[in-house]
Amino acid sequence: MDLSLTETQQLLKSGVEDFIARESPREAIVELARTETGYSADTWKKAAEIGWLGMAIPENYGGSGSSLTDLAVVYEALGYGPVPGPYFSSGVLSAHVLLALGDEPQRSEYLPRIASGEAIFALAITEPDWAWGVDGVQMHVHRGGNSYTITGTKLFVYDALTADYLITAVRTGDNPTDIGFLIVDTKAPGVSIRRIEGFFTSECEVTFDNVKVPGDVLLGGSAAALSGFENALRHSTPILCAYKVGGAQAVYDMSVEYSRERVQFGQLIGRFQHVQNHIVQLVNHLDSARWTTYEALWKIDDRKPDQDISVHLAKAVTSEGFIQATNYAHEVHAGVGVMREYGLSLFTQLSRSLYHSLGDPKYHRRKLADLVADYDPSLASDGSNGTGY
Amino acid sequence: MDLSLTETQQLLKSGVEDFIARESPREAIVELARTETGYSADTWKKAAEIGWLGMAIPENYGGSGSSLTDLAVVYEALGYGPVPGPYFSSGVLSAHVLLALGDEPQRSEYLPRIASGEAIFALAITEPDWAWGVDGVQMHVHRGGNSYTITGTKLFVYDALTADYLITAVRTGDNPTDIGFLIVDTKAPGVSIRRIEGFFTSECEVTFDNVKVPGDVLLGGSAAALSGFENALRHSTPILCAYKVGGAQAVYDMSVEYSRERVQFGQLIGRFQHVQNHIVQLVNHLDSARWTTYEALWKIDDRKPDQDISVHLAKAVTSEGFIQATNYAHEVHAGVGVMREYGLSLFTQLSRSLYHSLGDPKYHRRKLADLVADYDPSLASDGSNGTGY
Amino acid sequence: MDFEPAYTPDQEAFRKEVRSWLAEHVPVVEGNPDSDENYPKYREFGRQLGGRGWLRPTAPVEYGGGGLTVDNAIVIGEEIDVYDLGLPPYYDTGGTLGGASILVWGTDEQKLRMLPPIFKGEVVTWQLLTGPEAGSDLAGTQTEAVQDGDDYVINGQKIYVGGSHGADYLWTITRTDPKGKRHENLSWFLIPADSLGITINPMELMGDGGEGVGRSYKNTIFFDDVRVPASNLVGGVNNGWKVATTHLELEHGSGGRIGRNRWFDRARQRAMGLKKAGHPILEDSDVRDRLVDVFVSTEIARLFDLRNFWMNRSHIEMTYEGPQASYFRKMAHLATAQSIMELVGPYALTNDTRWDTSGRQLDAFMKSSIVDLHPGATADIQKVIMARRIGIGRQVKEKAGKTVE
Amino acid sequence: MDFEPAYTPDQEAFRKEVRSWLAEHVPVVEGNPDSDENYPKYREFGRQLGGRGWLRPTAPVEYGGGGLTVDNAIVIGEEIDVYDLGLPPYYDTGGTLGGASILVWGTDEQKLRMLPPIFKGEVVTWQLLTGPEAGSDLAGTQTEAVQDGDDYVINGQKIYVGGSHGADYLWTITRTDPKGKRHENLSWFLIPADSLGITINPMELMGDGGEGVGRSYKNTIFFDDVRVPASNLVGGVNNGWKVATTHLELEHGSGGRIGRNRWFDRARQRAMGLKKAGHPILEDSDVRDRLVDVFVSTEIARLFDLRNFWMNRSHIEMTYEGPQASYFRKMAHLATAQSIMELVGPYALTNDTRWDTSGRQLDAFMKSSIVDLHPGATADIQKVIMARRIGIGRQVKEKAGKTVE
Repeated sequence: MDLSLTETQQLLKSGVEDFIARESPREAIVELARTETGYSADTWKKAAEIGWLGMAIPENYGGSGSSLTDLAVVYEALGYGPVPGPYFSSGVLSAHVLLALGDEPQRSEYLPRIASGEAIFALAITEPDWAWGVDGVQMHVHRGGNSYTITGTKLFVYDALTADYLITAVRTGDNPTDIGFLIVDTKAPGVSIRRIEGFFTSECEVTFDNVKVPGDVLLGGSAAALSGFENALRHSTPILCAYKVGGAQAVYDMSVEYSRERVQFGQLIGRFQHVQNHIVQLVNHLDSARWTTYEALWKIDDRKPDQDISVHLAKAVTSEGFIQATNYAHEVHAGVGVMREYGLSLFTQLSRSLYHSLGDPKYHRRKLADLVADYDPSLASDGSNGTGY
Repeated sequence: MDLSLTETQQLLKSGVEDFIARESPREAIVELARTETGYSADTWKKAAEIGWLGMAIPENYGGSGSSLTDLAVVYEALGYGPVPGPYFSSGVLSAHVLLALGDEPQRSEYLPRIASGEAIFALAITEPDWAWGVDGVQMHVHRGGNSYTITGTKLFVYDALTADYLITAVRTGDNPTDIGFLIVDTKAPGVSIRRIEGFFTSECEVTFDNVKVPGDVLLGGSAAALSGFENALRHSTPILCAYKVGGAQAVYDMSVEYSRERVQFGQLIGRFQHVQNHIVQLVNHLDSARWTTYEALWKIDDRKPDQDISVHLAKAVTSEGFIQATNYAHEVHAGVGVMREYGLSLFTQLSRSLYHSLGDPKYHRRKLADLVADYDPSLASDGSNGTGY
Repeated sequence: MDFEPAYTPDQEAFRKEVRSWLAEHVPVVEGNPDSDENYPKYREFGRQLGGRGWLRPTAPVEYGGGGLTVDNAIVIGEEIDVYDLGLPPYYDTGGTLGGASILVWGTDEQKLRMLPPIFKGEVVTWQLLTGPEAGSDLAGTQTEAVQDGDDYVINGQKIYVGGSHGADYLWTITRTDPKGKRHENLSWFLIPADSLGITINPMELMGDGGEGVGRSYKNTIFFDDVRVPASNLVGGVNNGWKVATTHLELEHGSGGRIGRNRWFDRARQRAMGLKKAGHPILEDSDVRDRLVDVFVSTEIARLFDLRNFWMNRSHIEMTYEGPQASYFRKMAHLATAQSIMELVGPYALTNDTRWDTSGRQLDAFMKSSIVDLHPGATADIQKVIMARRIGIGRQVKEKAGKTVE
Repeated sequence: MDFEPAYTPDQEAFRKEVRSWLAEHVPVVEGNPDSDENYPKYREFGRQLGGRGWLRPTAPVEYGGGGLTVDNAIVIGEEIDVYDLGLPPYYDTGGTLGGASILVWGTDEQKLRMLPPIFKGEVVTWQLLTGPEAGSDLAGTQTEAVQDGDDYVINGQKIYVGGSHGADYLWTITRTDPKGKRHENLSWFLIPADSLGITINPMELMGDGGEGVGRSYKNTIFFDDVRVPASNLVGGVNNGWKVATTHLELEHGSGGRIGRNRWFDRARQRAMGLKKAGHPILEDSDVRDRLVDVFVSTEIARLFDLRNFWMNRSHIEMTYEGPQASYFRKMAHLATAQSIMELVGPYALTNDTRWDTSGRQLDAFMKSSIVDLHPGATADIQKVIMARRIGIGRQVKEKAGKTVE
C-alpha cells in the first residue's frame, strides 16, 4: 500500500505547476474570461509542445501513452489554475473516444493531430431535451450516397466554439444501441456554433443545417461500439474529477490564506469558529473528492475489479464537493469573494458549469445504485483485500 | 392578521402547562418509561376529567367540540413533557375516525366513552410489509354469518398495548377502495398484543388468530368512506405535529439553559460559536415546524383552500425538524445529553419513534408534489391574499 | 390565529382603485428591467407612485408619504406584487433604510427637509455600509469626518455600493471621534451625491458580463475632502451607531413582509417547458422531489417573513426573529439555487435569449444566491446576532434595534 | 498509488496459518456478543490470541506483543475482520490507548511490568477520561492526586467509563499541582481496579433497556482516598498532558484502519428481507437512493481511515487528518442512521427477536450514532483541533501528538 505519487509523478506535478504559474497565473486567467474564445492559444501551443495533449494517446499515434494517474496529475494542476481551454475535451475525452471507436485510418489521421495540438476536438452529445448519455440522443442521421446528412441542434456542447472537429452523436435507427458518432468539421457548410450566454464557461449551441459529412467518418453504431464509448467515458471521467479536485484545492488554499490575513472585530477572521467551520467542511469535501478520485484512477490503472463503482462514486462526490467547496469559500470571503478580479468566482462558475458535464451526481448515483444494491462482494473481490464493499 | 393565540387559548395553555408541571414533571416521565404500560393511568384519569379527551368530539357525544387550534394548544404542551400515553391515539385519531366513518349508533356508543377516558382506542393500519396508508393494507377479512373473521398481523401499532379497542384496517376486496375498518375488542379471544422491543416508544405487534368480530362494527368500505378516513387524517395530523413542536420546544429550552450553565475551557459553552450554531439550527427547525403547523391548523379551522398542501408540508417539516432538533441538542449537551435521567433522550427516542407515524416525510413530500407540481394558484386562492403559492 | 390580513369594504374599494390605477401606469417593458432602456420607465413610474403617496404609503403626509393605514399599505403592496414589483419598483434601499433612520432619529427640521424628496420618489438614495477594511464590522469603519466650521470634511472609501443608474443622495457612517470608545465614536450623514470630491467607480462582481461591466453592478465610492453641512448629521454627534441599529435591524429582516413564494413558481414554470428524452421533466419523480425541496424551504422563508411582518406591525417585542428570517433566506436561497440547477439541468445557468424562458431570472439567481450571502450582514453575523438575542451562553439577552419612532 | 497492501508469499502462508487457527478458535455464539453468557467466550478467545502474540501483533515480544511486521499485523486484522471482530475482540480500549501511552512514555521498568499483562490479554483495562466538571476539557480535570510517602492518594470522580463486565486496571489523569499552569499540572496513573476506596456504579444511558440496566453500559467511578504506588505514575510528575496527547491522538483517529464498509452491507442485508405492499423494497428507487447515501458517506469514511492508516504506518507527518477522520465518521454515522431509518422504515428501530434480522445491529446503531458524537472528543472539538492543525487564522500550525515511540 502506498498512497503517494511516484517520484516521477512528483516531478511531473512540480513541472506542471511551475509552467502554469509562469504561463497562466490567476490574474491572466481572470482576463482570459473576458475574451471571445476564453482561453490562451499561446498556452495551448506550449502545452502541446510539452506533450500534455498526447498523454492519453499511445506512442504509435504520436502520444506518450501515459497512465491515467499521470494524466490526473496534469489535470489537477490545470484545475488549480483554473486554466481554461479545450484541453480535456480534445486531449482526453475526444482522444479516448477516437481510440475506442475509430478504425485504424481514423486513428492515424486524427490522433497525432490531437497530440500535437494542431487539431482541436470536442464531443457533441446532448440536445435541447437535455439528458446525459446516449439515451438523450434523438438527432437522426440520413445516409445519402457516399455521405451522411444531419440537421438539428446539439446543446451545452463544451468547447465547441474553439473546436476544429466535433465528434457528434447521432441516432442511426430506433433501437437503443443505434447510436453512431460522426466527425464533423466545424468549418463545413451548414454548421453554426455560438457560445451560450450565462453562468456557463464554454458551453455552446451547435446547429447543423443539412450538413453533409463524408461517409467514412461514422464511428461505432453497434452494441460493441457503445461499450467502447462507455470505456472511453470510464477512462475520461476520473480526469475531469481530478480537474475539479485541483479547483477545490485552490479554493481551499485561498480560504485558509484569507483566514490568516483578514481582520474583523479586532481579530483574524480564522479565529471565529463560524469561519473555521466553513473551512473544515470545505476540506472534508476536498479530501472526499480527492480520495474517491484517486481510488478510481488506481483501480483503472491497475486493472482492479469494481472500476465503475469507483468512477461513479468519484464523479458524484467531486461534482457535489466542488460546488460545496466554492460555497464555503464564499462564506469565508464574504464580499471580497464575489469581486471578479479576486478570482474565486472563476471556480464558482466552473463548479456550476461542470456540474452536468459527463452526467450530474444524480445520474452517477443511480448508476451506482444499480451496481451496489445487488452487489455480491464474493464475485468481484479477490477475497484477500480489505476494500470489498 | 393575527398570529397570536386568543386570550382563551392563552388561558388554556397556561392551565395545561400548570397541570403537567404538577402531575407529570420530567423526572416522573423518565420513570414512566421504565414501566410496562409506559404511561400514568392516574394522569390519564385526571386529564379525562378536565376534558382533554373529549376536545375533538362534538358536544352531543359528550365532548366539547373544540377547534383544532385549541386542541393543538393542549398537545403542544403534552409534547413538551413529553407526556406519554394514548392521548393522541384515542382522543384525537380514533375520535376523528369514528366521527368520520361511524354510523349514529356507533358514534353514540363509543365517542362518549372516549371522551370520558373510560375506553381507550388505537388505530391499527400498518402491517409487516410496512407502508403508510391504506395502500399497505393486505389483511383480508372474511364474512361469515353475522360476524367477520380476521387472521394476521398488524405491526408498529402505536398504543395497542394500552388500548381497549383497535380500529383495524382490513381489505374487503381487491379494488383499491375495498378497505374497511373493524372495531376489535382487544380482550376478544385470539387477539394477542405485545410491545416491540427497541428504540420505539409504544409501537406494538398485534396478532389476530381467527378473531371473530360482530357484524355491525365495520366502518366504511367504500370510496366515500376512504375520503372520510382521509378527512380524519387531515384533522389529526396537525395535532401530532403540534405534539412534536412541543417536543422540539422543550429540547430548545434545555439547550439554551445548558449553554448558560455549563463551563468548559473556562467559558460558558454558549460563548463558543460551534455551540451557538447548533442552537441556531435548532431554533430554525423549531420555528419551521411551528409555523407550518400553525398555518395548517388555521387553514382547517377557518376552512381555507389548500388545506392538504399545508398539512403535508407541516408533517414533512415537523417530522424531520424534531429529529434534527434532538440531534443538535445532543451536540450541545455532549455526554450529559445521553444520561437517561437527564431526560433529553426521551425526546430523541420520540422523534425517531414518531418519524413514521401517519407517514414519514417522504410520503408527505410525494403527496405535496402531486398537489403543487401542477398547481394553478388562480383555482384555489381567492385572488386577494398573499399566500398563494 | 389568522394568517391573512382582513379587509374592510373600504379597503376592498381602495383595492379596486389601486388595481385600475396600476393597470394604467405600470410600464410595459421587454427584457432586462434594469437595462438603460427600461430603467427610466420604472423610475418615472416611481415618481408617479410618489406623487400619489403610494411609494411610502404609511409615512406621514407632511414628510411626503401617503399617511395611509397599514392595511391600505398592504393592499398596495399586494397589488403591485401582482406585477412582480415592490416599492419602490427599482433599486432604492438607501431610501427605504435611510428614510426609516431619519424618521426615527432626525430632528423635525431634518425630517421636513430630507424625507419628502425620498418618499415622493424624487431622488434615489444609496446606503454606504461597507469599507475595504470593515465588511461585517461596520463599527470598525475607517471613513472619517472632521468638523470644520459649519461643515464636516469626509475622507475614506466605501465598496459594494448602489447599482448601475446613479444616485442623488448617499448616506454613510463615519468615524467622528478616532479616540472614542467603540460604538460611541460614529456619526451618520446624508450626503448629496454631486458633492465635490466624490468619485464613483463601477466594481465588477461575479457574473457581470464578459465584456466590460454587464447588467447591474455595484460601485466603489471615494471621498476626498468632501464637505457636508453639519445640518446633515442625523441623530447627534457620535450617536451614529444607534442610528445604524435602526436600518441594520430592518436590513436584518425584522420588518418582515407578506410575500409570495416566487422561486417555486419560477422553477415550476421553467420546468413546465422542458422535456427529457421526449418526456416532460415534470413527470419525473426526481424533478418533483427537487421542486418540493424548493417549495418547502421557500414556504418556510415566507412564513418567517410573515411572522416578522405581523410582530413588527403589532409592536410585539422581537428578539432573534429578524436575523433568523435573514439567515434562513440566505441559506434557503443557496440551497434552492442548487435544487433548481438539478431540476432544470443546464438551463438554470443561461440567460441566453434563445434558451432561457425565465426572463433571465434563473441565471441571475444562480449568482445572486451567492452574492446575497453577504450584504446586510453575512450569514455568520446573522447567527452571531441570533445567539446574542436568544441569550445563548448569557443570561442577559441583547435587545433588537428600534425600528419605529 | 496503490490502495491495497501487497503480500509476500510468506505473508500469504502466514494468512493460511491465521485463517485456520481462527476457524478453530473464534467462539460460536448466538445473540448479543456482550451478554453475560457470551462475553466470557470472547474474553477467553482474547487470552488465546494474546498467548500467540496476535492480540497486539506489532508490540515488542519482551512486552507481551507479537513482534510481527506491520504487514503480518494487517493479515491478522483482515482475517479477524472476516468474523466482524477486531483486536481485542471485546471492549478494552483502555488497554489499546493506555498501552500505546506506556510504550511511548513509560520507563523500561514500567514497560516490562505493565505491558505484558495488557498485551497478552490477561487483564482488561479501562481509560477514565471524563469528569462531571470536565467533559471535553480533559485538562480541566478536578480529580486530584496528592503524594504521601511512596504512594499517591487519589480523590475524585470519573464518568462514562468502561463497559458492563468489569476491569482489572484503570488509568486516568489527575491534577498533581493545583496551583500549576494549565497543561503542566497533571500526572498519569495506572491504577489496580481492586484498590481500596474505588466504587464503580453503573450509569444509565440512552437506549439502555427499560427495566434496570440493559445490554452494555458505562460506569461512574468514585475515588475516595485511593492509594496508588508512585511507581505507577507514567511519564513523569506533572507531565501527564503530554502522555495524554498520545492516546488522544490515537483516539482522534490518527491511527487509521483498513476497513470494510459495514454499514452499507448491514443496511442492504436488512433491506433485502423486506417488502413494501408486496414488492421487495430494494426495487424502490427511493430506497436505492438512501442506500447510495449510505454507500457514499461510509466509503469516504473508509478512505479517510485508509489514508490515515497509510500515513501513520509510513511515518508521514499528519496534521488535521486524524480529527478529520473522526469528525467525518461521527457525522457520517449520524446521517447514515437516518438514511437507514428511511430505507428500512420502522424496522431500523427494533431489536425485537421476531422483527429484527440484523443481529440487533440497526437498533443499536440508531442510539450509538448519537452517543458516539461525544467520546474521544466531541465533534465540535474535532473541528477545533482540525482548525488549529490546518492553521486557520494562524500562521503557526499546531502539531499532532506523538503516537509512536
